[in-house]
Amino acid sequence: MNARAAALIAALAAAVAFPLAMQAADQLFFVGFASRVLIWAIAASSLNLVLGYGGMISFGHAAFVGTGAYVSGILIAGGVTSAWIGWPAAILASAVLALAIGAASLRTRGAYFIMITLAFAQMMYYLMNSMKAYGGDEGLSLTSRAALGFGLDLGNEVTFYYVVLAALCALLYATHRLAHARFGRVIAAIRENETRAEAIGFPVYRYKLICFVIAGAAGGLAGALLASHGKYVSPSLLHWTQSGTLMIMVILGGVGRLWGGALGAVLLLALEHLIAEHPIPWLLAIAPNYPQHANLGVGIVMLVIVLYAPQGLAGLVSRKRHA
Amino acid sequence: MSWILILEQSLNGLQFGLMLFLLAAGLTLVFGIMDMINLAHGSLYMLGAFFAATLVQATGSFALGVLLAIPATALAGMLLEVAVLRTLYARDHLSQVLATFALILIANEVVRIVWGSDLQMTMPAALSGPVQLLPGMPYPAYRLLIIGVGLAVAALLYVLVAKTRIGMLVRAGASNREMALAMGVNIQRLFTLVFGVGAALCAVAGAMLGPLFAVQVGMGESILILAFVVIVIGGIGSIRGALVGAVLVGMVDTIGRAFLPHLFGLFLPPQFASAAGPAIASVLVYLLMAVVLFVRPQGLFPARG
Amino acid sequence: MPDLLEIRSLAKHFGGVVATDEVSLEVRAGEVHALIGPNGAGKTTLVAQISGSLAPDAGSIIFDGRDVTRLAQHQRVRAGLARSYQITSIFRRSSVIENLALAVQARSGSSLGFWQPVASESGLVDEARLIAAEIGLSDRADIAGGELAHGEQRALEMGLALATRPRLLLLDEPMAGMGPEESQRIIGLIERVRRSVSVVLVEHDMDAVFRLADRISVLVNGRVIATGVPDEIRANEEVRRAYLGDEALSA
Amino acid sequence: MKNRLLALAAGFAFTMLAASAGAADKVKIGFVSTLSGPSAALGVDIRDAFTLAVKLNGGKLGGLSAEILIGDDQFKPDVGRQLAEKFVKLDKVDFLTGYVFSNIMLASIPVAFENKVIYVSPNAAPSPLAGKQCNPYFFAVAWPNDAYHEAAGQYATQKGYKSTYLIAPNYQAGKDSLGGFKRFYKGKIADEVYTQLGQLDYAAELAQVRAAKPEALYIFLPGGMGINFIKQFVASGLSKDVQLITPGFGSDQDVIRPVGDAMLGLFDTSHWALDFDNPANKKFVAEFEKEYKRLPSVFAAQGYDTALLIDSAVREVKGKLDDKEAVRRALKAAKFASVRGNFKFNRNQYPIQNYVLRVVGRDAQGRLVNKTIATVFKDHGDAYVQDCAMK
Amino acid sequence: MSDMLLEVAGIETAYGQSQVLHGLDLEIRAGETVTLLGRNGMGKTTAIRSIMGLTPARQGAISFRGSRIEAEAPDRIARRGIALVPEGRQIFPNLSVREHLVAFAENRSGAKEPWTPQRVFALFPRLRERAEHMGNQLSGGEQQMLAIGRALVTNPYLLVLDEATEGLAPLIREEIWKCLAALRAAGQTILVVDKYIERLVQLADRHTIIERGRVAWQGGSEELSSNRELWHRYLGV
Repeated sequence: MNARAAALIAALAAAVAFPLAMQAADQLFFVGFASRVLIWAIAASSLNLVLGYGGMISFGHAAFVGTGAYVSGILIAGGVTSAWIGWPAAILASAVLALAIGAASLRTRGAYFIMITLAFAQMMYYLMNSMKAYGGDEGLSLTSRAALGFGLDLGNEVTFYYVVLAALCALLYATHRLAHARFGRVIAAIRENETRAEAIGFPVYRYKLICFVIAGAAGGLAGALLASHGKYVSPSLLHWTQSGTLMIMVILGGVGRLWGGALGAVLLLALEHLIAEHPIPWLLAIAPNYPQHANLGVGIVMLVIVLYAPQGLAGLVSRKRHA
Repeated sequence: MSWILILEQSLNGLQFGLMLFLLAAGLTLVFGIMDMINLAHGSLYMLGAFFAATLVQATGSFALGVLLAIPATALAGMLLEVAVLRTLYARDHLSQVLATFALILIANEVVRIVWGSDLQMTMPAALSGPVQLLPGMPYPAYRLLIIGVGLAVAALLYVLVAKTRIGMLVRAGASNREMALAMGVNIQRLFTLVFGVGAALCAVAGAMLGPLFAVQVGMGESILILAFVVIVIGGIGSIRGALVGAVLVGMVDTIGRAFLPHLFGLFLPPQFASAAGPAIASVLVYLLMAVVLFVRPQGLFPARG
Repeated sequence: MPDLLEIRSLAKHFGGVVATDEVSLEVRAGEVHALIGPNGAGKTTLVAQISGSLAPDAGSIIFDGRDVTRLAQHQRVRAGLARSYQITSIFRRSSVIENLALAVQARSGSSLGFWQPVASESGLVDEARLIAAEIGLSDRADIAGGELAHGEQRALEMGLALATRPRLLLLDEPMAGMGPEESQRIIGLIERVRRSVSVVLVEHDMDAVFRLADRISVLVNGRVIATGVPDEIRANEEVRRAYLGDEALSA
Repeated sequence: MKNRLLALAAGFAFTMLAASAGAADKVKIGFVSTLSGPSAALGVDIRDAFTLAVKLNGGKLGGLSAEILIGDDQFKPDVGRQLAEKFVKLDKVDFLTGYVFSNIMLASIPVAFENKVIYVSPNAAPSPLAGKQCNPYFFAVAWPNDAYHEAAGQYATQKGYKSTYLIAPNYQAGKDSLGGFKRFYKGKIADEVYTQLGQLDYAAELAQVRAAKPEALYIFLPGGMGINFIKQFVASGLSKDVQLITPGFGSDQDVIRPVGDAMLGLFDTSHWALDFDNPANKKFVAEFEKEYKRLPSVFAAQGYDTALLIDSAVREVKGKLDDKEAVRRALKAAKFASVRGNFKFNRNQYPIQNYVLRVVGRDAQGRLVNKTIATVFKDHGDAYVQDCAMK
Repeated sequence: MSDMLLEVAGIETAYGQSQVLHGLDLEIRAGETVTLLGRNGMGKTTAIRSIMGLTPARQGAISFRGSRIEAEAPDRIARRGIALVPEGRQIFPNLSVREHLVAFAENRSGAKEPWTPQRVFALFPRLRERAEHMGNQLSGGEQQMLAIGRALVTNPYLLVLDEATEGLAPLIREEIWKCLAALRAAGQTILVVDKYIERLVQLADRHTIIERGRVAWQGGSEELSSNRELWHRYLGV
């Protein structure tokens, strides 16, 4: 067994043991918190698929997460609680939306592509805001989480955690397979040299669109899980700053690296929590309100990373390893 | 639906469009010359409003406060450009997006630390009432002022860009940066200047809208996306495109919100009309963008041939 | 010899500037057809229109009896029309074999494989090795494209086009920026591939052009002013005036 | 890299565990409200009055030392919900309180209900929670969402306005409010418009109002929305032709401060006013002004009462906060001196109380204040209690 | 050496890995007209880009009027008094003819009778006729005149023309030659890249032939016009 596999197994074991430990310590809050982190890890990993693997700077990923959340939420609110219906429906809806947005925006390039994905996502935000039937700007409160059957109660924080963990592992494994399969090679080739990929006979637009749709669908899954997790869906999930936060996660963790999205989500959310909940005494003495300005720290860290470590933290680590 | 109502809503749309133009004009030049995406443009709008609110209070004069806020914001914008943005020109769009997104977070928190999360800004008492535009049609004097200021700034900008040497150099830089360099144009300095002007325009918009809306942290974030829509419609790098796009977006948005639900009510069952009307109205500008994009992928007035 | 490629009245404008103006020419099966002309005459624009990366304003392109004018570039590649670029365009971070295997993959079946690792498809790599040998890069097979010497990159550039198994190869200045020894290598390569593939060659190196070409077309200001075998072109007065220079008349 | 990550995770888990050890001899209150943005003045007033009450009480509630955890929902339901989750599950608070806006509250308080934490509402009291969805863990201290509007509708009927134009934000409280107004208003509704929550520019709506030519205009626009609306309403010149009526909070101190003289003569309905003549109110108004150098708003009065209510209940159960039934009974008894005078809880745990008509005028020092004119309703409850299964 | 205007010594320039210049030398004295000849792809345009700072040389030195400029930014170099008439003309599509001339008008060399937009209009009356037209509305010949005019109004010490007659109709080309002759007569220093050697030997003082990024031959017009072997060997004529 090599070091890589050992580390992987250790990480997985820690992830599996975590909720049991927290349960024993009567700290179920952290199980719920960890589930939220893992769901964002799924969302960030799905963005990484299009941003990192596909090289498309999509700035509207929140639209797919939000759409998945809404579809799943609307179904639960309407009495269709089965996850076996709700989650595939969410994935499908996000995929269809990604197909529409992708088909329009992939016709453009560079700055235009960024702005247009951004604008279409914001359009979804306003659309959900004005949908009175689904709560409008008030959002949609759900009475229960989705139901999975098989005697698994998703209302139980620990069960829910394991389902989310399984979903994340499945997504990462699928991404790993995809990256090394024919499709992944084509996507990597397009990212590296789009002109040449077209010139050796790949229908570039079509492949990019497929990649965009897969990422959107995976984002929809994250959304469906979020809806169940918080039992609440609101348009703020679709706001463009949410897309920006997802991007921050991906960059923080490492663009185009398998673990990048997940790592970034864990780091960002853990950092936010630690800053807000566990103030450093000496810093508190200088700046009493600093925990309320956690975003200042996030912003500065981001700026420094972008300016000095564009490969993200994963890049920093692996660069050291190579050295 | 009376003509007066339509006229009044059109004025409202014009007023909104002109303010959008002020934001989009600076943004589109930054795009055009440096091929740089600057998300932090909305933060300058916010900063302009906070400066204006503070200075109006400090000086006790609305006009003086606003006039002082403009150079202050311009200076802040130029400082930002020299300190951070300059290093981003040569970087890819992803870096620019992330770095300027980080700047939004930083700007929000800095403003929160310095001023708190919001400030009150009152319009001058003399303008807080209506003006009789037509018989039976009073219109808020302050909104007329906004329209006036918007038109005046647009005209000033037109003169600056179309008639002055600086404007010619800016246009030259926007269409062919390398050739402008080879002709001896100091693009770096020119760009700092353009950035300052863009920030000043932000300040005008922020200061004028401050009393009408609210001077608060995050105020630039939603309007920034609309400014992007304006640029996509107008064409990157084109001031004329920004003006046409902004007025178009302002009109379509306001008119759509005002009349679309009623229009739907004419030929749709009421319960459906009341649900679909506002929903469609709220995304009308984005649909407009999609249509323009489909017909003219480079926008209405692309700056590059 | 039948015509493999037939271009009829191809026109392209950029704003007010005419890039190709009613260009018509035929490329016969099996020939090396050189395209020469001064800078800005529209050669690269013409190649782009033939390969499909640029849509013409008017005119048609018939390849092997089939109208391909409206086909996308990737469809033309599948029909057997491949190109190389004036400025080297390879996958710089991938190895030579990976570069070539990708091009092989592009023409061998669907690439909508999401699960099976490419590495398990030995056929792709085997064929990539064959092509690497063909372009003389066998001993550099595992080097990343970006780390090759300039001449090797140019060879890989051609190899990528060859790997799609084209029937017509569009070579846009394959010898751009090369020293004499490296140029010889590319000339040798073209000499080898011409046995199985027809070639459209855009090149400024007149030695190479006159050595390789079966026929030559001269493009000036977006128009074909002459087509013929090398001796005819050498002797053509209009060509000499327009391209080789007024001065050549008195020479 | 992975090992480093593991170390990080372990450290993270450890700090969490370390933070969770807590003492049992105090009362923990989770207070979440809108403390930033244009509508922040409301939440700030509630918070200031709440903490003032605790301070005047020597830092205690019901004899136990009080720990108040304060969170800002930033006017965002998801943020409000996350804070509730944290206060309830991580900090394990005894009471949750604070929310101003019903949409944020509705998104957040299920967390409290599920974990058997009592939510004492200092403001929002939406109709569903008064009727079919009434909940033993929910206490509305202020007034049922409809009440002000019912009173306003009653007043508009009394004044004989023939047509009234209605505007409210598109959320539960908005719908409740206009429903309440219509329940007691007998004239014609010119139009009923729902705007976006948090909307700040009302140019389009004002143009529509002008075109509709109503006699009166009733708006339910809390916080910054109302401030902007009234300013823009006056600027549009409509104030000459159309009588503006607002619910009590719509023209209270938080609105009067930024809008100024334009407010003079505006009518509104409320369950409380600065000039209420009872000892508790006199003390509250005086202490609040002394502490914060401004006059309290109706929201402040509600926050103050909320603290007094909790104080009375904790005292009643002698600090045994784990006996949730006893705490509930003690809350429901409402044995404290409210600044609004007499009030009691209905069986749905919503208040039964009086509502008065107020007008904005000047006090002895020339300041703009609301003055009580008349009582509109006496011992008024709500229309939904019949649907509540609770006894 | 006091009248030495431009001195290029051993510059090496590459685009990425593709090295184009391999130690190029070039000298221009004030008042001279010098050509840069060679077949396509031999590095003429690259040499000019390196002088202008657009593609900086990796090795070697460039001095202009006694100052080292090889590390300077293009705009700084231009303001020192080198004006470029670039290959492909590079007219700004969104500036009118008049604006092209007004925007860059400056007396950089402190000339006694400086070039002004008016003088350019007098030189090229066709431009005056089209003064208000936008750059993208002009014909190729008009664009070429404008590109020269645009360079002249900066009143440069050194005027650099890269393929200034490329793709022009013979009559227009003739007009450009006449214009260059007039400029030379007025004392303007000129560096010209073109392929009409027959005309260049009449126009220029000295010639430099580049072959694969190095100077293959240098000499005067008489030498060049008498040595047909050179024409054939290096220029493909």
